[in-house]
Amino acid sequence: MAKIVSVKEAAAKITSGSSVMIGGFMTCGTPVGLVRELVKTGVGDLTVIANDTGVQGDGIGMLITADAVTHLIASHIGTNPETGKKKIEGTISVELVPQGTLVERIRCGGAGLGGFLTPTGVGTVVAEGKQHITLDGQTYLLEEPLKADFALIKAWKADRKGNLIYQKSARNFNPIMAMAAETVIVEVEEIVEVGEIDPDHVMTPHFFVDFIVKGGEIDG
Amino acid sequence: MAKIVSVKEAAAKITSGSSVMIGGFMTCGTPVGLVRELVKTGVGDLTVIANDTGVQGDGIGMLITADAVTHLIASHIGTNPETGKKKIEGTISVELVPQGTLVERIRCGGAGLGGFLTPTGVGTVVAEGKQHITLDGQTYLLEEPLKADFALIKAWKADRKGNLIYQKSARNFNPIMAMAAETVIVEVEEIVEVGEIDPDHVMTPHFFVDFIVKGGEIDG
Amino acid sequence: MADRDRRNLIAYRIAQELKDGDVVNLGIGLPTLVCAFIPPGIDITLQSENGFIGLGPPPAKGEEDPEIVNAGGQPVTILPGGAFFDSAESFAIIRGGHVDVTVLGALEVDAYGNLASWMVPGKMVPGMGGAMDLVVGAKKVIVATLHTTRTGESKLRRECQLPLTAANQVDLVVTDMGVFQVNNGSMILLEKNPEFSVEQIRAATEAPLEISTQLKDMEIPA
Amino acid sequence: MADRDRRNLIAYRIAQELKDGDVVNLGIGLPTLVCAFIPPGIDITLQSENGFIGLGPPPAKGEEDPEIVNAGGQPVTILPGGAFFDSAESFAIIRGGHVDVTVLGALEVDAYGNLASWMVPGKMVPGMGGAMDLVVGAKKVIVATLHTTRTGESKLRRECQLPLTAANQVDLVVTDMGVFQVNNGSMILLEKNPEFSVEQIRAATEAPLEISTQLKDMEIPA
Repeated sequence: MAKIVSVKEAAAKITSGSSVMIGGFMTCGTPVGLVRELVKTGVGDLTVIANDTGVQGDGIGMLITADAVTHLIASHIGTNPETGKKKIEGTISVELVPQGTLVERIRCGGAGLGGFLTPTGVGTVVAEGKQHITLDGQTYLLEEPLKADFALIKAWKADRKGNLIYQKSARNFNPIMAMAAETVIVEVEEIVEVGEIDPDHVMTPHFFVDFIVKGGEIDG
Repeated sequence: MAKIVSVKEAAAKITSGSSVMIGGFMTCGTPVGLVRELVKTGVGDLTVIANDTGVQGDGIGMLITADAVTHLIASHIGTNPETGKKKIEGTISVELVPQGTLVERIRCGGAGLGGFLTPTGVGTVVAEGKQHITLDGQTYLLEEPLKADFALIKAWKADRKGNLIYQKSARNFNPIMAMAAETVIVEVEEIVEVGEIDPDHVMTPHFFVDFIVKGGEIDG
Repeated sequence: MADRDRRNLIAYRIAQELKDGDVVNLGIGLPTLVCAFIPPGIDITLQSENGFIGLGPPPAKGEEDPEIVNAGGQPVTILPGGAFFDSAESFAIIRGGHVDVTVLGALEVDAYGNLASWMVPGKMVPGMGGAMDLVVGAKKVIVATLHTTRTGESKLRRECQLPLTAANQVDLVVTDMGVFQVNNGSMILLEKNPEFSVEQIRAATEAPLEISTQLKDMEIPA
Repeated sequence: MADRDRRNLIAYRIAQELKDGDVVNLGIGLPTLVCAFIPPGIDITLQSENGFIGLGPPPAKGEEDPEIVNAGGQPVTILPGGAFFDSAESFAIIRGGHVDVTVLGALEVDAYGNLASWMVPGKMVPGMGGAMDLVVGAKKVIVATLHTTRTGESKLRRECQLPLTAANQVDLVVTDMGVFQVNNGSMILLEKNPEFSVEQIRAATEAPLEISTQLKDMEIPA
C-alpha cells in the first residue's frame, strides 16, 4: 500500500550514493517537482538511469547542473550540452545504451530475468566486451538487467492505494522503471479514491508504488 | 490497416500444417467463434501454441476433439483430459512450457529478441537440453523465441483500423500473441469507428491486426 | 480430525504468516482456503496469475462474469483497487519477486526445499502451468499439504522422487501434523498439531526431522 | 539548387517509397520533411519511438500539449486511430520488425550498408537514442542525407570511418544527387538528379559506384 507524502519527505528518502531511475523523455513524463526538490536536498554521488538528461536547467538537467550525478546510464545526452561538457571534464561518467536496450534492460531487472539477446548494437562499439551468442545464424548481444535503489516516476493519476495511470506520450519509461527499483516514488497530478480507476485502465498496479507525491502542475 | 471479414473468410485463411497461436486461459479470452469455424474447415496438422487446451469440447478443446492438432506447445493440459489421452496414444506431441516462460517466449518472438535468461525451470526436466548461463552466481536457462504463422485472438472492442481493447481477465495471452504472428485475426464483440477509442486505452495498436471478425457473444 | 478440519487447520496457520500489504498468490485447492482466515486488519492483495490483482470472493449465483476467472478457470470477482494486466506482465510480477508469498500444494516436498507438484510420470501429466515461475519468483514459498498420501506415505521426503517443480525454493511446509521449516537437508518442526506427539510426527515423516527448541502447539481455528 | 530545394528533393523522393498501410519512423531533421510529400491516397502510420503511433502535424501556436511530443521533444499531435504505449512496447515494435520503413540521417553511409550517425569521437557524442534499434529492426532502412559534407567530402563512403550505428542494415540512400541501392560493396545509382551528370556524381561519391541499366531522372517536386 503506497503512502502519500510531501515532496520534501519523498526527496529526503534518497541518500547520496544511491542509484536512481528517473522517468521521462526530454522532460515529458519526468517527475520535475521531485527532481527539483531532490536538488535542494544537496544529495550527491548519484547513479542516474534515464533515457536522457533533459535540457540544461530543466528536468534531469537540474541534477546535472547541481553536480549531483557521478554516473549516468542513458541513451542520449545531446539535448543537454552541460552533460557532454561534464563528461569531457570527467566529472560524470556516461554509459550510453541504445534506447531499446536500455528500456529492455530495465524491464529485465523488474521481471526477474537474467538477461536477453538483442541484435541491436552488434558490430558497433556497444558490443565491446559483451558476450555474443549466435542462434540460427543470427548473432546477438547478451544484455544484462538493470535495477536501482529508487525510481522517481511521473503519472497522471493515482488512487490512494497507488494504482497508476499515465497520460499520452508521458508514459514512456515510467511504468517499466516502476517495476525495477527497490523504492518507487511517484509524482502525480491527481489522487483519487480507491475504486475510481477502472481495473482495465490501471497501467502500474499499486504494489509497485511506495510513495505518492501530489505535484502542482504538468511539467512538460 | 485491418480488414473486417466474416468468420468463414477468416477461418479459411488457415491452412493445414500451419502454426497457430490461440489466446485465452481456459476459454476465458479464447476466440471461440473462430475456433469453432476453424474446426468446420477440416484443417489439420496444426501446431498450436496456447496456454492450455480449454476443456473437453470447448475452446481449443474443439480442435483437440477434431484431431486437428498434431503438435501442441502449452503450459497446462490438465483441464482437458482428451488432450492427455491423445498425448499418451501418440496422436499429439505436447511440449509443456512453464506459463511465464511460454508467454515470455512469445513476447520475445514479437519483440525481435533472440532469447532470454530465466531462473524458472533450472534443476527440472524443463532444463534438459537447454543452454545454462551463469551470471553473478545465478544460473539461468536460455529460452528461445516463439513465433507463428497465425494468431487467433479475442478482444472486446476494435476500431475499424484494428486498434484493440481487451476486457478484464480475458486479456491474458492475447496482446502478446498479436505481436508474434505473421497474420493476426481477432474476434471482437464490438467494432467502433476510428477515433472512438482513447489512444491511451488501446492495448494492441492497429498495425498488428490483419483481420477483424465480429463475434456474436461473449464466449466465457 | 475430520478431513475438513485438517484442511482448515493448515489454511488457518498459513494465514498467520501473511503480513499487512503482502501480495499473495494462492494455488488451486487447499491453498484457496487461506483467504477465509486472513486476520482482521491485515490487508492482503491476492494475485491471480492469469492476469489480475485484487481477486475477490466467488460471485453470487447468477452474477458470474465469464471474463473474471481465477487461475483455475472458476468465476471470481475483483475488489476495488484491483487491476488487470496481460500474461507477460503477470509473470514479470511473479518472476520479478513482486509476489511476497505463494502458497501451493505438493505431491512431495523434501528436506532441501525441492518441490514436486506437477506430474507423475506415466500417470498424470497435467503440466506445470504457472507453478514453476511462482515457486522460483515469490519471495516466500509455503507448501500447504496433508502430511501423508491417501495410502499413508509421507509427503515430506528425504529427497523428492517425482519430477521437480523447482529446486531449493520452499521455505515453509504446513501440514495437518505441524509447521516445518526447510533447513538444507532437514526439516525443523516449529509447531505441532496438539493431537499428535513428536514421535508420531517423526514416524510419519521421511525427511530428517529436527525439533525446534521453541516447539509449540499449532492454534486450532474456532 | 538551394539548400531547401535539395532537402525537399530528397524528402519528396523518399515519400514515393512508402506504401499504403506502412508504419514509418522518421528521424529528426531532414527525414521529418518526408511527411509533407506523402502521395494522396496513401495511408501511412507514423511511429514516434518515445511511445505512440499516429503522429500528426505540429499543433497550432498556443495549442501545444506538453504531454504529446515527438522523439525530438517537440510538441506534435496525435491523429484519430493513434495509440500510446510505453517505451518497452515501443522498442518491441521497432526491434520486432513491425516498423516497415525507417528514414534517418547519416554522418556517413557505406557500400556495405553500414551507417554512422551518432558520434564523432572527441567532438560530439550525443548518444544513439533509438537509432541503433530502428536501423536493426525496421524492415527497410532509408538514409536521407545531403550527398557531401559542408566541406565537400562524400558522405557515401567506401567504408565508414566513424563509429557505426549498425552494420549492413541500410537498403537505400537518397541524396540530393541521386538514389542509391546498397549492393554489398558497391552502390547502384538508380536515379539521378537531372542537374548532375553521372560523372559529377561519380566524382562526388567515394563508394564504388555502379550505374543501373534503368537509370532515370529523379522527379523534382513542384
